[in-house]
Amino acid sequence: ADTVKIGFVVKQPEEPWFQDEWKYAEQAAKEKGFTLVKIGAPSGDQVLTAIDNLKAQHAQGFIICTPDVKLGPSIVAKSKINNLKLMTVDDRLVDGSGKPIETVPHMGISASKIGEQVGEAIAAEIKKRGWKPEDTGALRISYDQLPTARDRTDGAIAALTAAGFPKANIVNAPEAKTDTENAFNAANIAITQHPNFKHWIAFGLNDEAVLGAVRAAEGRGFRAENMIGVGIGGSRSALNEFAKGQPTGFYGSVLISPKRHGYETSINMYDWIASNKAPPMLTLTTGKLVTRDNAAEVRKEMGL
Amino acid sequence: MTDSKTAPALDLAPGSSNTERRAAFWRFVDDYSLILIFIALFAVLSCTVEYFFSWDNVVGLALSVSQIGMVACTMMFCLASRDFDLSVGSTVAFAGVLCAIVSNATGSVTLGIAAALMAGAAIGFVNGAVIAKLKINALITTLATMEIVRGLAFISSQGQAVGVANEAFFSIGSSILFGLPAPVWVTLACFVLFGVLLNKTIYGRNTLAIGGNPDAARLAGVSVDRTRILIFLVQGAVAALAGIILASRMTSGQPNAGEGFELNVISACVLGGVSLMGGRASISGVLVGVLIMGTVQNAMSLMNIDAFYQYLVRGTILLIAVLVDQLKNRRQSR
Amino acid sequence: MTDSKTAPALDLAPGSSNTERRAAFWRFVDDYSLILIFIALFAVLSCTVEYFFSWDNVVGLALSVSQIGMVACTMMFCLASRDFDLSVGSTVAFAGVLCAIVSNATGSVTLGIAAALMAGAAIGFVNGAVIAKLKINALITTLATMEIVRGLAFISSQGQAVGVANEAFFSIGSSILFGLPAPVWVTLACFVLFGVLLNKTIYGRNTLAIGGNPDAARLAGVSVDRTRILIFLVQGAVAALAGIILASRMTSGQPNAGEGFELNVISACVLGGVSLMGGRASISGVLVGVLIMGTVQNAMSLMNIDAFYQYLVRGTILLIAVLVDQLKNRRQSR
Amino acid sequence: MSFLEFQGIGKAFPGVRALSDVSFGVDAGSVHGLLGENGAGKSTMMKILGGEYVPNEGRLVIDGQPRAFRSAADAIEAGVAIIHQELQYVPELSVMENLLLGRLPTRLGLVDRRRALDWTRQRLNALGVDLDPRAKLKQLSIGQRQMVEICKAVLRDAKILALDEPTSSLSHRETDVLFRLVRDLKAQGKAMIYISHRLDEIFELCDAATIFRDGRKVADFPTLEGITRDTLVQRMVGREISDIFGYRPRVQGDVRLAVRDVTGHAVAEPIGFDVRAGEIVGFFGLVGAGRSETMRLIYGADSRSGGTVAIDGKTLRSSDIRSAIRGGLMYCPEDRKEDGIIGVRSVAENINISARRNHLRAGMFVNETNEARTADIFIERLRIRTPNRRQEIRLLSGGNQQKAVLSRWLAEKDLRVLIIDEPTRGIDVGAKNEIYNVLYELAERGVAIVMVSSELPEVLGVSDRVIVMCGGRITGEFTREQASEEAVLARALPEGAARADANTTRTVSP
Ligand SMILES: Nc1ncnc2c1ncn2[C@@H]1O[C@H](COP(=O)(O)OP(=O)(O)OP(=O)(O)O)[C@@H](O)[C@H]1O
Ligand SMILES: Nc1ncnc2c1ncn2[C@@H]1O[C@H](COP(=O)(O)OP(=O)(O)OP(=O)(O)O)[C@@H](O)[C@H]1O
Ligand SMILES: O[C@@H]1[C@@H](O)[C@@H](O)CO[C@H]1O
Ligand SMILES: [Mg+2]
Ligand SMILES: [Mg+2]
Repeated sequence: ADTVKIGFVVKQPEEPWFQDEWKYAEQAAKEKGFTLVKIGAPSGDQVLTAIDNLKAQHAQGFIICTPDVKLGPSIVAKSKINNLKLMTVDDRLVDGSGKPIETVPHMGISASKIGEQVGEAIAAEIKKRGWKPEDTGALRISYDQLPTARDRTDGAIAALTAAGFPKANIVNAPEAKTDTENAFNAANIAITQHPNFKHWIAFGLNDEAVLGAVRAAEGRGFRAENMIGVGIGGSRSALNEFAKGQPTGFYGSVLISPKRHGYETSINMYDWIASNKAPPMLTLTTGKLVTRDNAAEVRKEMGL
Repeated sequence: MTDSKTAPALDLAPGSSNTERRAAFWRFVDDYSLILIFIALFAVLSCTVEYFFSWDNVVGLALSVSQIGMVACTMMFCLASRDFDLSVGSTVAFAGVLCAIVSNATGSVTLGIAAALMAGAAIGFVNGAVIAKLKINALITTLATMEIVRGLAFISSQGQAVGVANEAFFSIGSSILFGLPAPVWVTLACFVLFGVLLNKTIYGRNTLAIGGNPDAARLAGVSVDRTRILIFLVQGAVAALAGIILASRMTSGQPNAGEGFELNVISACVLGGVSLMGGRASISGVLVGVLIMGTVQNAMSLMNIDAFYQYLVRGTILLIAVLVDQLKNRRQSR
Repeated sequence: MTDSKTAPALDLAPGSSNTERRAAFWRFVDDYSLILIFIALFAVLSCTVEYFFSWDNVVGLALSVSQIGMVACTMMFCLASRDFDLSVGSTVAFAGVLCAIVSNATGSVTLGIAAALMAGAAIGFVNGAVIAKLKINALITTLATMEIVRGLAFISSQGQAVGVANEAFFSIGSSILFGLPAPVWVTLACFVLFGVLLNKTIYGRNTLAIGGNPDAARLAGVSVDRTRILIFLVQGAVAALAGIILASRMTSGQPNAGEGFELNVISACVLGGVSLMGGRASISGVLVGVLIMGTVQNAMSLMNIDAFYQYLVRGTILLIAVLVDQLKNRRQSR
Repeated sequence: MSFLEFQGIGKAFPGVRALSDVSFGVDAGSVHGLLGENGAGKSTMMKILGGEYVPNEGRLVIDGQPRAFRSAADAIEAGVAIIHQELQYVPELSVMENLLLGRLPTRLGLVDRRRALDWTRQRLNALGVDLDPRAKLKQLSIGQRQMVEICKAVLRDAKILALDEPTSSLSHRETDVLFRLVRDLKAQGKAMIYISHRLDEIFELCDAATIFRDGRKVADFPTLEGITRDTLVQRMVGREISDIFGYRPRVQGDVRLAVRDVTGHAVAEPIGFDVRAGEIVGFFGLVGAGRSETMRLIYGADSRSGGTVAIDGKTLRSSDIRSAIRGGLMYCPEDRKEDGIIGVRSVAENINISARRNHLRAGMFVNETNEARTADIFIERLRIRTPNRRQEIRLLSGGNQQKAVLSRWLAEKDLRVLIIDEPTRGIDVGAKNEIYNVLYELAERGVAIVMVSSELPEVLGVSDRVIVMCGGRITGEFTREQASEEAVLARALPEGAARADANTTRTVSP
């Protein structure tokens, strides 16, 4: 028989998260002795090109985190035509009407769930510090151009309001690009607009967004004791903050484990191809809040 | 008027037939240097990269450059007339979204396509009119419309991909004719059409003249403004066509499609020898420019090159390709 | 040699004092039209937008354009000499990363800064040398280095933000002098320095001459190649400086910083009246170009304009600004 | 041995041999004329002297030292200054900065503007040139720009000065200034090369001359004493041209072009005149008289604020070049580099750009065979020196570019009115003669011709009628019989200046 060849297509190859997923997928490939083809596909047409490319090099299946979940129908159709087995990771495909495509095995996180975790963490910390909600402003560093980003921030808002945080105190700060500098500028203006707040909280689509908000708040005199920022990802950006001598306004980050996502999906796909053992249709992983105090342990626990 | 008694005054390049043959050889190399580079690249990759030289892969490669290829044809006109268009990427996205919305609303794919094409042409017309009539710099104008049209795409779709209900729509992007996918045929048709337009028609010749020297062209009776507007209008329509086909391939119109598309298209053209100073363009050059860009990307995926190192390779190849092409000019000057 | 009896051969501008005064007025409007536009814009926003005219906001605005402002100064030289540089965004990112890495490795922030500046200068030197000596199109060259340098940023950081251990580093970006943050001072210094360089030094005058007519400059013995290389080298170093300051402000070097930075910088310059055809530039124009771009973005955020509609507003304002500025040229050309 | 020696110089471009084995010497304290047909290789030789081109064979010897220039800077270093045929100035910079390009004075690293201004004013004054040092070049007329170019070279205080057609855009008075300069420099012992197609200038200025033909030296004249004009022409073009203008009288028809009350930029009072079918009307005036501006208004290249233009009684739409062309009115512009040629396109393209609309297939496809034929006809008829019709026109010599631009209009088949601005600027005697013949032929076919020219002999020699302009208005009109040099010039000079200047005007032999 042919040697097994599996594609691993991700939407943002530069992002550390996906670098890690790839790293753990490589680990699986080494253990099982299959070939892993890593392709970055940041846009819809590149996804289609990647699938063609996989077919051309005789891969038998692939795992994908797509740049847009609405590409679902065309990815499903294309892999069927090209006779490739398909699994999704991180983000789940949806059909034309927005419902998840349940025929495709998926392992991932729900964007709104992870957002909710952020919201809950912040709410808990507000309570602990005993801030009055009316004195507290919330920075929603938003990037609504990206559907997952919107789902995450909306999740956080849902959890915050459920915990009694006043909706009126949530300030939308749209960033023009998803880097720290743009988040900084967005947050800076939002703070200018609301001189009345004594404390600030911040959330966004990833650690970089929250980091920008934290830096902006620092510039305006809101330091660790008056700022609670919680990111998503547990990336180096977050760890750098925890490594600083003094605590900063970057309180924590919801860490999701690239290890399971990268390693397990690859193993599942291999078994599916090699021994026709179908993978579980749905595995949802959850994030875990890491803070200055527990970051090292949690990461160790997760095998990172 | 034909008092041609007096012998042609000039005995040019006395040279023997030998030097003539050598000159002819160099002329050939000059004219086709990029094509030769591409053939060499293709040959090397075929021998060294597994699966590269397979029908599946070649079709995949063709498909991957089909959108860029279409728009590069019209961008060639735009650059040849000394203009510049950054708005094509946004137009691709907006046309896809609009086509999906209108198709869903009316239930007719044809109407959706018509609406998208018309919107594309309208965007192009606005670009052209502002640039030609109000004399605003093309870079700024199309940067502005790039933003505006991207905004329209987000607003009309509310930031979400718009799926299409009518399945007939998908066939545009996925049907196969004589072994090749439909988008590839459309792209080939564009190359033929715009090649003929450039080289054989007054439209193309006027475009080159305008790019070469707009003032002189105007004094020679070329309707400069009208031609420039037409160039942008056609460019808008073709970008919309690319957007429709892309949406069909992806089965939904996506508002953030085509980001960075404009730079890829312009690079392909410049790589293909189109001068940013206007007046110089060749369709075969643009075709090769598009193919080189696509091939490099394709081969890197096949060779499983690390994502970070792909940046290095892409940049280096780009440099080498123009550098080799440049050698001819060095030989020519002085 | 001094038989200057014969009436002045050429008589420039006869005009009465009245027409002269009118001409002077128009010359003033022409020279400062963009500044007037900006002042008007600023005044209107101050009256209509809450919090706009507050010290905090103005400082925030200045900070938000400080990186763009620095690099716009050198981009002005680049455009004025008829060149183009797309690699600055990547250089910003790479310099930030490198500075962080070297600082951590050596424990010395100074060494980190020196390494980053030198790397930036080296990148600029390569750009300049390839463009000037190998005569490769600037767009393609800097597109290639943009890719390559971005790749280097990712590779050296392994795609991760690089934190800096030494806290002294953060003070570059966050310390306040006489009420203004240090980065704003640096940017102001750049404007003064490059303004003087452009208008008062041989370097600046040669740059304009090269952009205005490269052949004329070369034939007059100006060392065209050397000047062009120097322009790119300085540009690289200043981009690196911007990257260092950005890293300091963000307290880490991030490999994906500065994406799209180059287009913002170039737009600001063009908005400020720098001609893409070379030979024309003014430092006050560039300053205003930078400020207009920053102000519009700032005001939109203050007015809570929806992210999607911000695209529309940005595009429209850009168009209006150049259009108004254009009116003067229409009046000038009879 | 002369101060400057060209020894066995050869230079080839792809497909073109521009120079083969040319040797001659130029003495210090003398002006050496260089003559030859368009494309004979004169400018190429100057570019070799200026370090722009490296010769394939041969060498330069200056003051006994062999020299191999690698760049323009090398040549400047060695004391060579060149005034190029194609003006090389920076339009956005001031007169002062253009004059001091590459060598602005500095103080503490900053440009010393004051010193530069003083220096410029003083030197310009000394040269008798009145130009505002602060004016930008783009604000000056072509003639003034050429003057700046001349001063730029002269002010370098070089030992060797080469002038490649310096007078092509100059009026009489500016030419006088230039000649005075050249004589002064000669007296100072400079070695000078002077290239011109105006033979009377050669006779007036030069001590010696060399003639080029097809890239070879065909004659050397160590002195011009006793040499006749006919001898030079004969050696240059290889045939006799007894009367270069060769005027032929012809019958004139009805009024073809009627210009009424045209006003617009640079026109001081409404302009009106008629031209009959078969008539050639010469427009004379000094630089800046407003002739070119008037013609651009008539053609529609600039928008006019009033007045009408009619052809055969049919009024043209205002400010619309295409309607002018469709009505049979064509305009050949004076500034070939800015308004004439499309540099990066082929000779054939440049010739056919307008006329090809008459030969389209299916309304849009160009007729390539027809275009090739048209191009070849003119290349032969006007002796355009080019390896073939596909050559990019910017690679042709200046005069040959001019011929190609002219052909563009001559190729129009329903030409009714031709306005032709400085038609023979930079054109050799042989080709001039040929162009005049073409004009006569056109006139004989019934075309009404307006010829704007700053060369008085040409205006007098070719026109049926002469109209004189000065300061944006028509100041005189003469029939061929009435038109004498003195009468025409008197009307061309601004009032007041007229008397003072009338005596100092050079006499020009036709
Ligand atoms: N860079 C070039 N490439 C190709 N051919 C060239 C180039 N420069 C000059 N030539 C050719 O060399 C020949 C000599 O040209 P040159 O300009 O020296 O003529 P010239 O004697 O100055 O003519 P004119 O009186 O028209 O100015 C011409 O045939 C011209 O087309
Ligand atoms: N772009 C310009 N800016 C300022 N002045 C100009 C411009 N173009 C022309 N002029 C001026 O307009 C006047 C008329 O110029 P025009 O070219 O019509 O004169 P002309 O009689 O054709 O002389 P010639 O063409 O020989 O210089 C001149 O004084 C000239 O300096
Ligand atoms: O894009 C995100 C990525 O950043 C990581 O958080 C995993 O989920 C993906 O959707
Ligand atoms: Mg010449
Ligand atoms: Mg004139």
